Amino acid sequence: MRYAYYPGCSLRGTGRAYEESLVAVFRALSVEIEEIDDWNCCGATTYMSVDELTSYALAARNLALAERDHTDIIAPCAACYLVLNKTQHYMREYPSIHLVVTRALGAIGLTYKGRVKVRHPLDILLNDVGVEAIAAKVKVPLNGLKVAPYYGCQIVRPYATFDDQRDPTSMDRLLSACGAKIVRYPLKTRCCGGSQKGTLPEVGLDLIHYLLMEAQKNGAEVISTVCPLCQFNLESFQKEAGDRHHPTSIPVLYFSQLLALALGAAPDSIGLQRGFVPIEPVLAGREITYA
Amino acid sequence: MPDVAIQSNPESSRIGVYVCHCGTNIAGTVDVRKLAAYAGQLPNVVVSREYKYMCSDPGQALIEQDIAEHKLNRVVVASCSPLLHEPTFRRTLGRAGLNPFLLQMVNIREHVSWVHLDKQAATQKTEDLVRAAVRRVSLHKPLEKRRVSINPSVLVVGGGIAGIHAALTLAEAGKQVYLVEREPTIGGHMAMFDKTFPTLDCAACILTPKMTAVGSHPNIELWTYSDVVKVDGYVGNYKVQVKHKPRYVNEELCIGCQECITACVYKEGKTPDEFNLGLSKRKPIYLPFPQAVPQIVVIDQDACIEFKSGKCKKTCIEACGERVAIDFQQKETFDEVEVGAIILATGFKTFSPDPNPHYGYGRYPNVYTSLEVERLINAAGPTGGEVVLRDGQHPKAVGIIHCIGSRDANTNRWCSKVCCMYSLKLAHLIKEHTGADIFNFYIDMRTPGKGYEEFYDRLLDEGVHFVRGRVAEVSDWAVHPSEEGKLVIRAEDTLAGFVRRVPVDMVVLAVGLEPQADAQEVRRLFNISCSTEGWFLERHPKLAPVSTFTEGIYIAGACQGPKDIPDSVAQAGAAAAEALSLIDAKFVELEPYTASVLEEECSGCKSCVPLCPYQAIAYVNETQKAHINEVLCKGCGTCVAACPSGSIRQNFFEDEEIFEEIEGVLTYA
Amino acid sequence: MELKRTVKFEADRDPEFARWVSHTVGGERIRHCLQCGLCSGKCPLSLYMDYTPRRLMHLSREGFKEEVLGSTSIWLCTACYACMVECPKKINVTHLLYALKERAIEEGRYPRRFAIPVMARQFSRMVRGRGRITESWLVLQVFMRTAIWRLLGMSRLGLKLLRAGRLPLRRETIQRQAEIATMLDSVATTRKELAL
Amino acid sequence: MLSHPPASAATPHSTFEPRIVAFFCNWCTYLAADLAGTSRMKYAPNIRVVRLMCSGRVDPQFVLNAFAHGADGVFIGGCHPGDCHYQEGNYKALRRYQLLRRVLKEMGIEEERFRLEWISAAEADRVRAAVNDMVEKVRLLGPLNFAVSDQQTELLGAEVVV
Repeated sequence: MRYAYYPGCSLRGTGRAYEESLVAVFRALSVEIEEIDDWNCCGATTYMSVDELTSYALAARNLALAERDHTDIIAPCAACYLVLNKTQHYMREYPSIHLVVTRALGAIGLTYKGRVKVRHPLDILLNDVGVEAIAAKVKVPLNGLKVAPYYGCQIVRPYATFDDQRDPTSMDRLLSACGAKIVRYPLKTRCCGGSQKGTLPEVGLDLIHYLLMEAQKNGAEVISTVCPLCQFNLESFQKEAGDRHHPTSIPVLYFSQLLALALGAAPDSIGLQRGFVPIEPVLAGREITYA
Repeated sequence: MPDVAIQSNPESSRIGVYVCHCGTNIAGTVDVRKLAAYAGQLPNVVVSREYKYMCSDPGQALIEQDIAEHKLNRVVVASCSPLLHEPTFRRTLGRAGLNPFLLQMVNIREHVSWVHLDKQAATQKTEDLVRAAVRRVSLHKPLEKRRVSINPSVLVVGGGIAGIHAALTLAEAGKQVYLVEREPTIGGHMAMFDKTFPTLDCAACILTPKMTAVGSHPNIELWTYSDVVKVDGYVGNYKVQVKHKPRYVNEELCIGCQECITACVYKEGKTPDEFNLGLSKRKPIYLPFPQAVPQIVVIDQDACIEFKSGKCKKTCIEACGERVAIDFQQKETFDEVEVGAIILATGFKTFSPDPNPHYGYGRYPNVYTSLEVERLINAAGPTGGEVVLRDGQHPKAVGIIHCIGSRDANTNRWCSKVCCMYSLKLAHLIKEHTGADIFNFYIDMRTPGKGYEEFYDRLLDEGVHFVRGRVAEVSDWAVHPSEEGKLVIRAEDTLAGFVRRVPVDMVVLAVGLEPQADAQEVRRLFNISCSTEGWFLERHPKLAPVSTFTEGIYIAGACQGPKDIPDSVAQAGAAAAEALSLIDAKFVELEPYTASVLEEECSGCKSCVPLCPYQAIAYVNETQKAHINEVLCKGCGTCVAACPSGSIRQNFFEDEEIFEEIEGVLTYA
Repeated sequence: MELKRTVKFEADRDPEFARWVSHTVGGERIRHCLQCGLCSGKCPLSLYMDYTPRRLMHLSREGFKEEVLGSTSIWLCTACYACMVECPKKINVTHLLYALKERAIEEGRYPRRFAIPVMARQFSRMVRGRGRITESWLVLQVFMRTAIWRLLGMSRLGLKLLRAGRLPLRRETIQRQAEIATMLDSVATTRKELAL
Repeated sequence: MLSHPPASAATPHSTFEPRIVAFFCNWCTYLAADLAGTSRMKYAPNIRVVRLMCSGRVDPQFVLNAFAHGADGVFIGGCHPGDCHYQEGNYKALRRYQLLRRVLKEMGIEEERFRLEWISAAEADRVRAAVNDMVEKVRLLGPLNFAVSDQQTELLGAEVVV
């Protein structure tokens, strides 16, 4: 199993822990990843509102670079996953977009034939590695740690094919295999507000609060996310949202951090120390000892 | 109406070409004058005309007059699809003393003017098609239709209200009717309803007398718990095989006393009751509902201990005593009947709301389908007509969500037609039973029908809430203290222009209507078509709404599309009338498109024999040639195409005729 | 109480805008809209919008350009796609909102110092220049251009992030920077050629 | 600003108008073509339909004859497998189609010029789509210019007997 790895900008910044823990998980499960040579920003959804055509060309440069090695792309960031997939879809659906992108790539000596699959780590772990293989490698079971699985928007909508759009369960299955207890979380695909916390703070805080409150009400000790922006929003503004509504204190981890922990990684190596809501009390309470 | 060409011709064919404008339907896209002029100079064409409506009386008279005047012996009509007016113009030829098969139709409406925009290209196409028809028609030979007698009995499939009504209508007219129903009782969906809209008369009160009449009518052979398994033959002479599933109770001996049910070793029912949609339990031996017709119990093989272990005390047999109606050894049996016509009234199924988030069916116990609520309201239902939630509480607020599985590209695109009205009915009945606040969430209120809008008006007056908006979500996620412990319906109130959250105790999903799960198998069995959605396809949506493309097979009720009770009954009556008009004609004419063997050329290779699905081809030992039985031949032409020596021919589709047509469309004049 | 005239004249409509909407990427099926409001019900942000997504759909197809491009709704969309995947007419609502945002920016139709378009522009500039985004710099630039006072409020979070190693200040850059500019030029040329 | 022109505008325009002969069965595809008409769907005017009772009636010689007389493409439309009005005529058509396709290939006739589609009475849109698709494909191939005598087509047709 070998894949082209597309970290995206956030995993080099606020989402560092996501990258650190993913690398640990892949290493433990012998999944080979190789960073795409000289990848560029996917354009994200923000770019699209300024100049949609250009954003497809930017995204396609990454696809073309990966296609040279004939490998599927792993895109952990939800926004990157969506934009890269959307570019694929639009190139297929709209001849005019296909033409613009092909020419732009041609100008820098690249071609793209549409052979690359853009995949999310959840998809790789579930379908290529398999739940049983992961369960077999668990060294530190999560001992019934109560987790609210939060998928957010752009992993499941609109292009994901590896999970149910309305009721995704891939993360539930992976974490259950590591001994976690998945709590009911009806808001699992509801939006966290995305970048609105930065641009319209009041609106963002409301959305964040709903998500935190519901997790707490359902007895979650930890929220598990798959997106750097969700993680950042739910964690960094927890206090602010609590001041405004009702206080909560729930650590927000990447699903890969929980997986890495179960697979025996050292907490410092997977960015647990980078969180703002202390995780230790929860882990200690569950008698999860680090390997 | 200028005469375009009158010329004499040396050949024996004297052809008249008639181009129809069909108002502007054809003339709007095709240059009909140019076409007629073009046809006029084709070889053997004696007269060529264009006219506003060729199928009208004056149009037909024109053809008749020309046939007499110009001694025409062939006619080409360029108009609409032959499936629409070929019979009309054949009759025209017949009246003028020409054999009707000396006609060739050219479809320049459905296949040209309605589907093309470029006038020049469309006209060019019609010229090609007319040229081909002129060449083809020269080779046409006079043919005679075959007359066969008609069996006067009728098969009705499906014992819902449509099937019941059709069967009774035919039986009253003195015809022998076989009514086949797969469930142990007739009655269908209507038997499950409490009241019917908009008059609110009790469904059972109006249905059960008809059910009883079916059960006791001397002209109706009622076969419940039975399936049609094979259909052979053709219009007027269908052979139908019916399988009777074993109900393990002798239908002749059972008197419906139900003592066996009381005596069953199961003190309480354990199996979900189908009739009550699982809202109550029944025993392994049961009567579907008190007014079932026939009044004969049935044993559920999957639930009965005797079938599972063979070690039951068989208290049922004891209770039945000397009537000995219970028979664990019963096997399936078959009946074969001959009928002249068949009416399909196989009904619909309700949309099953999938259990994931959206509306919470299957996840939240107090989310019901509309059909379940019909049973809850029904006095003979699982709660004796008391509208209570699963925990026994009475709801104080109820949300009825319209268009579940209707008007939605993610499920079914069509409007199910009946849901608005039955939702109004349920709103009225729930309010009457509980006094609860009722919220209807709808997209558009559709109440076309006699007395329907008035009923809507009455509901508005009764204080039922109407929120225009498709519901986004039903959840137990509480944001406001008033929502705690409730089901919250979230929808945009599109008339107010903002999103509302409405907490309720009970949610009713107004599920839409779908084709039966096995509609495709049924249509194959009877050799009819389905629309893309899976509803049985009528011959013409307006002019032949209960006929199918297979002669002698009619459709009635919701198997043809969503329909309420009045429409289903009306259709059933229409289907019965169509069937009557067919069988009372005593005989039917069949198209003469049969195949035959040119014995002098047949090499006797037998390769055609296994090709015929109707066993119409036999190898005759004496002559060492193949022979086709024209009575059995249905005229598909497969053997004609397959004969290595070219010694099989087909009436009206002779090789030469088709070659002329092919070359005709391709050869630019 | 202030009274406002709400009647609309045909002259208020822009049929050209309506035509553009139904031909733009995402707007293909907009004429099929049932006005059922499922999009609004699904939208987590509709409760803050002046026009709910459903109303935007109708205003767009009717060509009420002023109302659409002047609406706060198009800026509130977080692209969560909840509306789009459930639309009973399969209208690509989210995609269409992108097109509307793009049009509004192009026509300069947004409030001064409004953070969302500013952020979008800064973002695209950074990608053009360096090929990647450095979050610290992006945030800095956005606040400089919109609400500089809020930088103060954010400084505590910034410090926390810095301390956790989550806000590197080194600016990320790709190696073959020139390629980005070449691609952008090519897109611009093709766009002109095809009149897209 | 991004809007997209219709796909056809992007394809190079050609003055060549292919001539396509179609054999439609009376019960499914012919009805579907009628429905396309009553639904006012629009498709390319390059097709000339010959009505037969069943796709099983399509003699290989009909196809060869059409090519020999200047058709640039031949289209056979029948009922879906299992739906044949005559139970299994369409299966016969399929077998013949497969054999004939090979013969045609050997003769240098491109695969896109000979097409078999199952189109039920309800699938008007498939008629529209399939006709348009075939016309575009054949247009790209250019004229066929396949000249053989009637006698030759008869001999070739005899190779494909099922």
